[in-house]
This record gives sequence, C-alpha cells and structure tokens, in this order.
Amino acid sequence: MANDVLTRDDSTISGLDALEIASKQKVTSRAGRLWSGTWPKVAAIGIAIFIWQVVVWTGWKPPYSLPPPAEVFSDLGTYVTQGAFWHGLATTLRRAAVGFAAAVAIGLAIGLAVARVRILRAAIGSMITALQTMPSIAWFPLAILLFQLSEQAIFFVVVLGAAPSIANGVIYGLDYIPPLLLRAGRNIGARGASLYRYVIVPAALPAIIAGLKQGWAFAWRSLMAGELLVVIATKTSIGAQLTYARELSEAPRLMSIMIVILVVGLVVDAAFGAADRAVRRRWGVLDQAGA
Amino acid sequence: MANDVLTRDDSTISGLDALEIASKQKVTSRAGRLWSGTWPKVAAIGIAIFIWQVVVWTGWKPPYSLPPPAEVFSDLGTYVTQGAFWHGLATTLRRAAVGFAAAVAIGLAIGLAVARVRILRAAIGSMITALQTMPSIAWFPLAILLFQLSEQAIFFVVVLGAAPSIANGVIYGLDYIPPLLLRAGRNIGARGASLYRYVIVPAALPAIIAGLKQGWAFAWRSLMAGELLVVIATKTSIGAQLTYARELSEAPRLMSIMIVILVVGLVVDAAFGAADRAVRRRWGVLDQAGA
Amino acid sequence: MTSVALTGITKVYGRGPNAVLALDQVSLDVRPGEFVCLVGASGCGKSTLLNLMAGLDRPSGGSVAVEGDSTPGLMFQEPALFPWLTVEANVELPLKLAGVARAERKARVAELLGTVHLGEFGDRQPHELSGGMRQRAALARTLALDTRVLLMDEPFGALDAMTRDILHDELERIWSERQLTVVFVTHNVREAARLSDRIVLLSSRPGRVISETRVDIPRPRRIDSPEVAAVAAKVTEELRKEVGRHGQ
Amino acid sequence: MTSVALTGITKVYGRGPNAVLALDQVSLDVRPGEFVCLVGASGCGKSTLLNLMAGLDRPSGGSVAVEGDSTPGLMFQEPALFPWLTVEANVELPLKLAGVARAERKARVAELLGTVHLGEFGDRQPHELSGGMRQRAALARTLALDTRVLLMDEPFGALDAMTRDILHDELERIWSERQLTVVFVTHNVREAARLSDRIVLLSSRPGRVISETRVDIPRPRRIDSPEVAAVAAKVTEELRKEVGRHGQ
Amino acid sequence: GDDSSGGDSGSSGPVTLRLGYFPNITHAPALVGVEKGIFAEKLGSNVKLETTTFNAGPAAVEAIFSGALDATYIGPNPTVNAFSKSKGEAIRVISGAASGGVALVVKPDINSVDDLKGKKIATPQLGNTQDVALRYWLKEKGITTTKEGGGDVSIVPQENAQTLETFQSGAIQGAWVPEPFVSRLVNAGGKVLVDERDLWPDKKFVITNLIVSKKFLDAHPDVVQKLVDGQVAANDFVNKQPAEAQQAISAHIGKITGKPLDIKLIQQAWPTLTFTNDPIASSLKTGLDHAVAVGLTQPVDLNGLYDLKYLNKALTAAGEPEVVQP
Ligand SMILES: Nc1ncnc2c1ncn2[C@@H]1O[C@H](COP(=O)(O)OP(=O)(O)OP(=O)(O)O)[C@@H](O)[C@H]1O
Ligand SMILES: Nc1ncnc2c1ncn2[C@@H]1O[C@H](COP(=O)(O)OP(=O)(O)OP(=O)(O)O)[C@@H](O)[C@H]1O
Ligand SMILES: [Mg+2]
Ligand SMILES: [Mg+2]
Repeated sequence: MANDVLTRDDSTISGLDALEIASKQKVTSRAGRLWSGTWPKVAAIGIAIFIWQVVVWTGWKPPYSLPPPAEVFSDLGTYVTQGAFWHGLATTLRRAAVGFAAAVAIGLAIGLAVARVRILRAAIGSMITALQTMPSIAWFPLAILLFQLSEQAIFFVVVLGAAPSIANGVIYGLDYIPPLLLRAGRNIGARGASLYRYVIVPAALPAIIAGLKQGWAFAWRSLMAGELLVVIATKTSIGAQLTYARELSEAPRLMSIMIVILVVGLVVDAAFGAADRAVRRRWGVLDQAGA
Repeated sequence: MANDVLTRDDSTISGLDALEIASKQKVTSRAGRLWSGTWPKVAAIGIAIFIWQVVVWTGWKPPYSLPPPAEVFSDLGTYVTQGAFWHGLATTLRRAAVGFAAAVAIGLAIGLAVARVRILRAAIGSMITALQTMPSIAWFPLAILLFQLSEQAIFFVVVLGAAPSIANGVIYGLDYIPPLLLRAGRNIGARGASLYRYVIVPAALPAIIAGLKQGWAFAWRSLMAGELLVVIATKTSIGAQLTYARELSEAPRLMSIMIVILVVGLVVDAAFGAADRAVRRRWGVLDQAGA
Repeated sequence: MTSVALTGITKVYGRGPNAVLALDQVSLDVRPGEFVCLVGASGCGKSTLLNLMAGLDRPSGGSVAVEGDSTPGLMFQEPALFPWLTVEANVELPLKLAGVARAERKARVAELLGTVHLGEFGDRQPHELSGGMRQRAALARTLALDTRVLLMDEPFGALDAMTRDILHDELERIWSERQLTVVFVTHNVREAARLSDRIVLLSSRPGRVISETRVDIPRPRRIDSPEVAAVAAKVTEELRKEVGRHGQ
Repeated sequence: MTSVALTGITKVYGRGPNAVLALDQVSLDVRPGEFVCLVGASGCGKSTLLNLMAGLDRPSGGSVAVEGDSTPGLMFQEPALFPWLTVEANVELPLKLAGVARAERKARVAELLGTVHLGEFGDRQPHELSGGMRQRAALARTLALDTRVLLMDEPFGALDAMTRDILHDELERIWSERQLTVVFVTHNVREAARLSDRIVLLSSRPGRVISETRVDIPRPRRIDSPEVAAVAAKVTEELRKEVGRHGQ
Repeated sequence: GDDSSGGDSGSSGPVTLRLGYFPNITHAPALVGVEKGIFAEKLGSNVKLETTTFNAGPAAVEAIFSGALDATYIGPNPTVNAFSKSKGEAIRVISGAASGGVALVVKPDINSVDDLKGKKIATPQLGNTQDVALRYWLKEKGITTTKEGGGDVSIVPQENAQTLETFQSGAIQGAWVPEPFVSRLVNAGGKVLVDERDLWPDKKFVITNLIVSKKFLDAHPDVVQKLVDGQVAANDFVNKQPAEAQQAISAHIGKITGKPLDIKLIQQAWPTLTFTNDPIASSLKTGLDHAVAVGLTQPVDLNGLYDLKYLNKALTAAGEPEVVQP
C-alpha cells in the first residue's frame, strides 16, 4: 500500500489547476513580472503581423486592396509625425473624455435609480436595452435639431450611445448584491444616501467597472460616427480622418488609424484593468487564474 | 417609557426600505401583477409622446424637421402594412439571430479561455476591449476582402462588434466567481471540462447574461451599419431602410424605423429579462428592489 | 414595560404548496436590560425571529414593537462583513454612520478589535481571516453600534472554548455597562445558561415558544459551574423531548 | 502505512512585511481508517491544513502525501453550496461527476438527505435554508463523495446538541462502514473525544502540533459519558495552557 | 467564392457579372436598366447578372478592389481614387451615364456672390467634386476659403443627408450638392444661386460614370461589350420614355429603401440632369486641375483611365455619334 501513496508535487497538479495555483507561489522580481506580462502580448502581435505578411506574400489580393505591413507601418510613421494627427487625436480624446464623463454621470444616476425604484424599473427599465440598440446615425437628426452643428451634438450622440450601457451595468451589479450585505448595511445604520454610498455602490463596484468598460466602447464607437456630424475643419478628428481615409480608398492610412484606435483602446483597457485588479485584490478574488 | 415604544408597521418603514420590503408581501393576482408591470410603461410612453406633441405645438421647429406624432404614427401604419417592411424585418432579424449566435459562440469560447488561461489573458486579454472600440466601418474593407459581398461579410462585422463585448462579460463573470465555490467544485471532482460545465459557467451565468445583453446591443448596432455592405434590391433590410430614410431626409419614416428598432429592442430585452429573473430567483437575489 | 414585544407573530416563506410556516403565533416580551437566550432545533425559526425584530423582514401576521426609535443591532449568523473594507473599516462603518468624530472612531475601533482579540488584524481584508476571526470581526462591528437592543445569532459558534469564555465575560461586561437588552441565539445550552436571565425554547416547524426557563444563578457565573450545568441539563432535557416528539 | 502524511509543512500567506506564517513545520501522519480530530484556537491554521491536505493549496514548504490517487473529500468551514442548484442537485453533483447512474444517484441522494434530516427540503434552493440546514446539506454533499479520506472543517458547528448527537452516530457508522480515514476540525473538545481515535492540538501563530492525545475509549461512546468528559477535560486543560501562554 | 467570375472561365460557359449602383437619381440608367430588364436582355442567357447597391462610393471601390464586384456605376471622385490608389491597375471607365444635376442652393436672402461672405456653405465631403467646384468657383470670384473652414466663406463638409437638416435649422446658409438634394433644399425654402452646368463648356460635366474592374475587362471583353450595350440601351430608354423611366426609378428605389422615391421629386430634378453615354473625360480632368489649383490634391496621372472602344462600338451600332477616347 505504500506504493499507493501519492506525493503531491508540481507534476501531479496539472492543467488549469496548475495554472491556478502557480501564480500564488511564484515570487518573481518586478522586472520578471513585467516581462511575463509583456512577452505574450508581443508574441501575439508578432504572430498577427507575421500572418498578415504571409497572406500578402501569397499575392492573394492586390497590394492596393491589402497593403503589406511594411507599407502600413511606414504610413503610420508619417501619420504620427503630422500635426494633423496630434490635433485630431487631442480633439477626439477630449471629446471622448467629456462625452464619456457625461455618459458616466447620467448612466450611473439612471442605473442606480432604475435598479432600486420599482416603478421606474417597470416604466423605463426595459427601455434601456432598447435605447442601447439604437444606432448612432438614428440620433443624428435629433442631435442637429437640438444642438445645431456644435460639439454638443457630438456629446449628445456619445451620451445616448454610452449611458444605457453603463446604466445596464449598474442595474446588473445592483441586482446581484448579496441580500445579506444589504441587510447588514441597513442594520448598521446605512439608509437612503448612505446606504448607496457605503454599501450599494461599493458592493456593485466590480459590475459598475465592467459596465463602464462596455460603456467606453459604446462611447468611442458613437464618437467615431458622431465626429462626422460636425466636421469643423479647424478641428480635425480621428473619426473624420477614419472616414476620409476610407472615402479616399487609402488602405494604408485606414489601417494606420485602426492601429491608433487599437492603441487608444489598449491604453484605456489598461486603466480599467488596473482598477479592476485593485478591486479584485481587495475582494480576494484575484489570481484565481490569469493575472 | 411606554410611549417610547415604537410599533413597526407600514407607516414607519419608509422610502427605499418600504420599496424593498413591499414586494415580498404583496400577494397579487396574475392579472394584477401584469397590470402593475404594464401601466408604468404605458404611462412613460404616454408622457414621452405628450411632450413630443407639445414641442410640436410650440412650433419650435418646422414640421418637416420635427414631424408631429400623428404624422409619424400614420407613416408607421403605412410602413408596417407594406411587404417591404416585413421582408426587411425578416431579413434583418434572421441576420441578427445568425450573427448573434455566432458572436455568442465565439465570445463565450474566447471569454472562457482568456479568463482561465494565464498566458492567453496576458497575450490578448487587453486586446478584447480595444477590438470592442473599433467602429464597424473600419472593418468594412476587411469584411469585403474576406467575404466579398456576401451575407458572411455582414456576419463578420456583427461578430467583430459583438463577440468582444460578450467575451468581456464572460471574463468579468469568471473573475468574480467566489473562490470558495471553485474550490468546492474541484474538491467534489469537477475538473477540466466538467469544472466549466458544472461550476464555472453556472457561477458566472448572471454576468454572462449581462454580457450577452450588451453583446446584443453591439450586434444590432453593427448589423444596422453592416447591412449597408450588401444591399441587394430584392433583399431589403431594416438597416438599409434606416440609412436611406436618413439620406433621403424622410423624417417621419426615420422615426417609424426608430420605433420599430425600439420595439425589437424591447422584445429582446424582455427575453433577457426573463432569463435574468429566473436566475435571480434561483439565487435568491430577486426582489431586492424592483421586479 | 417591554423592550421588545412580539405579539402573535406568524411568518410564512413562499407561496402556494411550497410555503413554509416558519413561525406560528410567537409571542414574546423582553424587558429592558434583560438577557434572553433563544434555543431550538436547527431550522426552527430563530434567525427568522431575529430578522423580524430587527425590522429587516415583515411578519406575515402579528406585530413587532421595539423600545425607542432606534432599530436593534443584529449580528447575523454569517459574518456578513463587507469584502471591500478592511476589518478596521468594517468595524468603523457603524460609527461613521452614527456620526462619531474621526479621532474617537479610531479609538473605539482599536478598543473593539482589542476586545475580540483582533488587534493585529485591523488592516486585513475579511477574506484573509479565518472563520472564527471573521465571526469576531462581525461581533466587533455589532458592538460598535450604539443601540439599546442587541440581537445576536450564534455569535460564538465558530470559536474555540477558551476564546468563547473570554468573550462571554466581555459580552456580559458590555451588557451590564451599557444596560443593553440582548436576545441571543445559541445551540450551546450551557452558553445560554451561562449568559442569560431567561432561556426561551422554540419548537420546530412551525416555530412556537414551548417553554421558558428563568435562570436565577447570581452573576458572575462560570460556564463549568454546577448551577449552570444544572440549568443546562434541564433545558437540554426539554429540548430533547421536543426534538424527539418531532421525530427530527 | 499512512493515509495522509504531512512532513514539515510550512505555509506563509502574503508577502513582505504583511506575511503571515500560518503553519510552521507541521508533521502529521494519519493511519488508514483513523479518525483524527484537530483542535486549536481560532485562527491557528486548522482550515489551512485541511486545504493543503485536499490539494486545494500548495504548502510554502514541506510535502503532503495522500493515500491512493483520489483527492480527499473536504467539507469546508462554510457550507459552500452552489446557489444555482437545489439542495438535491447539490448533493447529486459529486455522484454525477463520479459517473454514478441516474437511478442509483436518486436513491443515494434521498438516503443522504434522510441521513442529515433534510428529506423534505431537497427541492429547495440553498438560500431558503437556515444556517444549520445549509451545513447539513453540505455534509450530505461531502458524504456523497466516494473517497477514502474525509476532511471535515467544523461540520457540526451550527447545529443544536440533539441533531449533532444524531449526526455523530451517523458519521461514526459511515466511517466504520466505509473504513474511512477522517480528519475532523472542531472547537468542541467533547465532540473530539466522542468521535476520534486521536486528538491533535495545534498552537497558534505559527501553527504547530503541540500535543497528541490518544482516545482509547471503546466504541460506541456517548458524548456525556464520564470517560469522554475526562479526555475532554484533559485536552481542554492543554488548550487553556496553550492559549494562556499565547496571551490570546 | 473568390473571383467567382473573374478569371479562367473564358468566354465559354455561363459568366456572372456583378454590377453595382446607388439608389440615387443620378444613377438613373442603372436603375432603369435593372428594373426594366434591359441589362438582362443585352447580356443574354449566357451571362448571369448579379446586382448590388451601395449608399456611398468607398464600399463600391473596396468591392472592386477585393474582386467582389466586376462593374459599378459611380461618381467621378471615387473613380479617380480607385484609379490612382491602384496605380492605374484596378479599373477602367467604360462609359458615362449622367451629367449635371449639381447646384449651389442658398437661403433666399442671398442674391449674389458677395452675399455669401461670412456665411457657412456645405459640401458633401472635403475634396470631392462639389467641394472642389465650390472652392474653385469662389476662388475665381476672388473670395478666399481655407481647407479648415476659414476665409471669407466658411465651407463645412458634411453628409448630404445632414445638409437638409442643417439647412433647415439655419446652421448653414447654403450647399453645393447634387440631386436630389438640390430639389430637396429648394423645397425646404432654398433657391438655386448657381447651376453648375453653367460653369462648364456645353453645360456638361460628369456626375456618374460606369467603371469595370480591369481583371474582368481582360477576362471577359465580350461581357463588357454587352454591358455597355445595355448601358446605351438604358440611356436610350431614359431619354426616350422619361415618364416610364421615372416610374421605374421610383419603384426600384422603393424596393431597396423600403419607400418609393416621391415621383414629384424625380420630376423636379429631371431637367437638371442629362443622361449621356459620354463620360465627359475632359470635365474629370478639369475638375482634378481645379482640385490641384485650390490645393486639395496632388496632380494625378489619369492616362489609361478610359477605355471607350466598347462604348463607341455600341454607339455605332445604335447609330449614335462616337465619343472621343481621351
Ligand atoms: N487567504 C489568506 N490570506 C492571508 N492570510 C490568511 C488567508 N487564509 C488564512 N489566513 C491566515 O492564516 C491563519 C490561519 O487561518 P485558518 O483559516 O487556517 O485558521 P483556523 O484554524 O481554521 O481558524 P478558525 O478556527 O477560526 O476557522 C490566520 O491567521 C489567517 O489570518
Ligand atoms: N428565504 C427563505 N425562503 C424560504 N424559506 C426560508 C427562508 N429563510 C428561512 N426559511 C425557512 O424557515 C425555517 C426557519 O429558518 P431559520 O433560518 O429561521 O432557522 P434557524 O432557527 O435560524 O435555524 P438554524 O439554527 O439552522 O440557523 C426553515 O425551515 C427554513 O427552511
Ligand atoms: Mg439560524
Ligand atoms: Mg477554520
């Protein structure tokens, strides 16, 4: 029976379990951790570019249809050294920030109200998803009607795009707060506003962050469309440049702008990711699997 | 001190607390419950239409710019009795269903993999949000390149729009599974696929449903744009009709289509709502506040 | 003069054929300053009763009246700590909500954590604590409440005997200092005899009050004293009869 | 011949200045078929030790060896029921995962729920149960596991004395029928003396084995028998010394 | 399938011709040709016609580039883009389709060029034909404009769909746009200040022409000939039976957009358009020169863009005068 005894060591904990446990044990240096977080990204990007290059080499499509990586990166190089790019990026980012901030305020308010007030939920709860599905261009006429050709028209479209998504995130988060925590909160004296402040919002925070992330995606996409609403030529923008690149059939430029959009997305995701990891560490649900 | 005694009855539990407790006690008939769920919606819609009508009466904008409700509803009446509408709706709904189904399959697979496999997460985790922010039109050239002018091109755009959102929902859901439940699952013999099937997926189901809802909104919006990719005269679609109503500045028709989109959104939301309520009832988190 | 008065309380969970009659016509008066222990078989409705007293749920029938206009503090059967707050912040929150000044708050929190022997763990998150430590943190949070009535649902269930004995003394001290009214649920009949003025025995499904035992042993008491053992034996006997009758 | 062998186990939680040394050089051999109880102050590392034995966590140092190639079944300190499954389905899941046929599964589940007196509550969701009922459901789920080694973390902590006594008998019966090896954590020293072959006492921070007590009382035992009381008194004394030494 | 009709099938066996066009009045020959079955008839039973519509040029160009489309009706701007971006490889213009139909519509209180100073005028897109026309015209009148919307007259590029809204709401005071937006703006209280035809020799300039992918042209010259035959026949129909053509246009647009285009609007726009098979190559070249002049683009070599031998063959067969191959 002694042979029957199993010594649990590294080799016997395999697969996902190993992945799960591994992280807790490895004590790595700061640089080591940075590297282990970076190389898979670099590898993934490298593989993607390699496949792209191979497809180009096969001559599957003419280069004016599918430009080779080298051409795109050289265009990207030109693009990001132009003033137009930086001005456009600045304009777009500013609009994104302002529009998203407004959407967050409105989305949070609506979400918190709808989730907790029965009559509001019955009245407009189901409207939120419906509004979320409304494409941005449907709002353009209304935006112009209300705000003429001003930046507000853009914000209007962005807010209508993002706020429902954020509100839905908040509602979801509030719906799944463990009842015990709500009861505990009320019992220790949190009522009304303080219940929101000290219990409801922190308890729903993970879901709210997830909702904000989805909301950001909606906001950004709405902005890309909405920036065509008001092409104030003094203010070039990424959204306008994207559309023009397409209208002028500038495939390399279009792809350069896509890369820029991806990079912006990555940066924003990193911010959300940091917030999320901070919350998960606190809640003790970090490192169940990946970083 | 007898005066000091407080009898807790309905009048003393006020505000949100009352709202929270109320639902648990009210034993209403089926019809009564249906009515209490319906009248706030009807009232909300009524108020919205009334405000619209009042704005029209003030003559703030000319009627060709802001058509009165009566005109829109009469156009809606014409619209929904046309074959073009029903064919368009059928085409669009079919595309939405197929595209969304594909997006769900891909989004779930990616989400489950990325959330639990450390190296995948490091490699492409942050790419997901970045992809989500990519506007649909940026994908059009690639869609045409890969799928020519076929329905697949539309599905491609829909999937690229919706799958990242669904994957993000899944990742969020998995990240917040209480570690205790995972451990319990593994201890009772769930490993690998069965851990997913019996523990991970059900535990993350609420978040997955929320992610699917967000994904639906992305899918639908992408579809509205993507339907312009392939417009065959014999196959009209809601997306094409929406764009052309706008391009031809047919304000009443545009609003009719918006109403149709809202109705579709409401129906879909009702389906998600039912699923969500079923889960919440099981988990014992229903009726913390509104229905 | 009552601190908590339950009159003909009935509580039904669910509807239709699945409905559970958790409490049936329970009446109970607790005098101000009284220490009452509730005992009864698992699932007999003790937690339900505390929830009703705390106003967190509404009875299906009957009425609950509580002294003063403050709600009773309730220590739940599970720790119910807020996972997003450190232990310290969890204990501090009731004080913050009551408007206690910052400096005083810090002092009170330190004192309370000391009382439950968690002084070194103030900066930890709840998930970093052991089961018993969480229960003690929850106790500290409940004790931070400035209420006249304290409801406690098996507060020492996850603690070793030594720690529990120490906390019995602490609880008794606080009870008499603050002149609290305490309703205390426990499965440990000795604990009930050690702490309470009166032991109320509930039957199960439906929950009813089936006997009340005055505990007149002079304080301070010791849990291993023969008097406590005698009372415990008597209550145990009754409990055994009740459980036996029920075929539990 | 050992069923569970711990050799020089060390467990550190966290890093840097906040690190907690939960277990320090714990060695413990459990014979096949042995019933071992772990006692120790709250927070001394008992749950940590069970987690390590169950392979749910990895020691910072030392090694864990378990008989056979099955992992031990672990009943957690919290019920850890799956909220999306009914009580029945919770108990059925381990059987399903072990590939037991449907009809047999149903029969086993009914039997197990009967054992823990939850026969009528099979179709309920966990949130509809009382604390003690949840604990019993978790017990049934653990007993549904077909493992040679059973680890139990305060399985009867939330139960009244009567129910617990009945479950002591049931556990003892199952243990001897299935020839299980059991490692059982409890705060109730009498319970330990009632059930175990050996009582292992842990010190706290860091957790170390400080004494082992053989319990040679012939079975069947009764929890209120003088022999059990004598063993309990001895262990309590040791525990008291340890806690006192620690200034806990 | 990739290039399903492009390459190897030669002239034998059934060939699929994938034709694109816009549901727009300036694409009248295409709409009528498809609706009335003129193309189908001319292409014969050996050629399968597949039609797709686009709402804007870029997708059509992308489709041609990727081999998803063989031929399309399209405006002059995307034509130039497609030719220059592919370094002359991707496309050829094989016929014209329509001319005219562009005007500067302004608020009624604007009566002269000078009144435009300080006003906002919309164009469909920065650097497109109308945008260039407006800028060049203003430049000739001595009025300054800048790419950024500054200068004496502020030019705001925006989608045509939006122009109507902004014109009505007063955010812009005029727009240089193609039909049917000219008519729509007029109906919304605007007046035509400049009819672009008046700025061109013979009052003719290209607004729509027919392009074909070079690959398809090389593989199936016979099919291209039939397509051009169809185009000539369609234009013939449009010009000879305007009432029936208008009806067909309205109905066909209705099929695509879900709502038939108001026949009155078609009738209103009709006189401003000329449906000619001549691609008016000179106007395209001149337009490009103007674009260079106002600093919106670099010179582009358009050599080889036109391949009009099929058109001239068709015209000869139809007994009409040939056009000049530039
Ligand atoms: N995840 C964790 N992170 C950090 N510290 C932890 C963690 N889990 C346990 N600890 C610490 O390890 C020590 C032992 O905890 P453990 O849960 O094993 O105690 P225990 O003996 O089971 O106590 P109890 O009887 O109260 O359940 C405690 O000091 C606790 O604070
Ligand atoms: N939310 C609920 N829904 C349905 N039934 C419930 C609910 N909460 C409690 N019950 C039922 O009410 C009865 C009493 O439960 P309660 O929690 O009050 O018992 P308890 O006396 O506290 O038991 P324990 O000692 O096990 O904690 C039980 O039969 C339980 O199943
Ligand atoms: Mg209870
Ligand atoms: Mg423990």
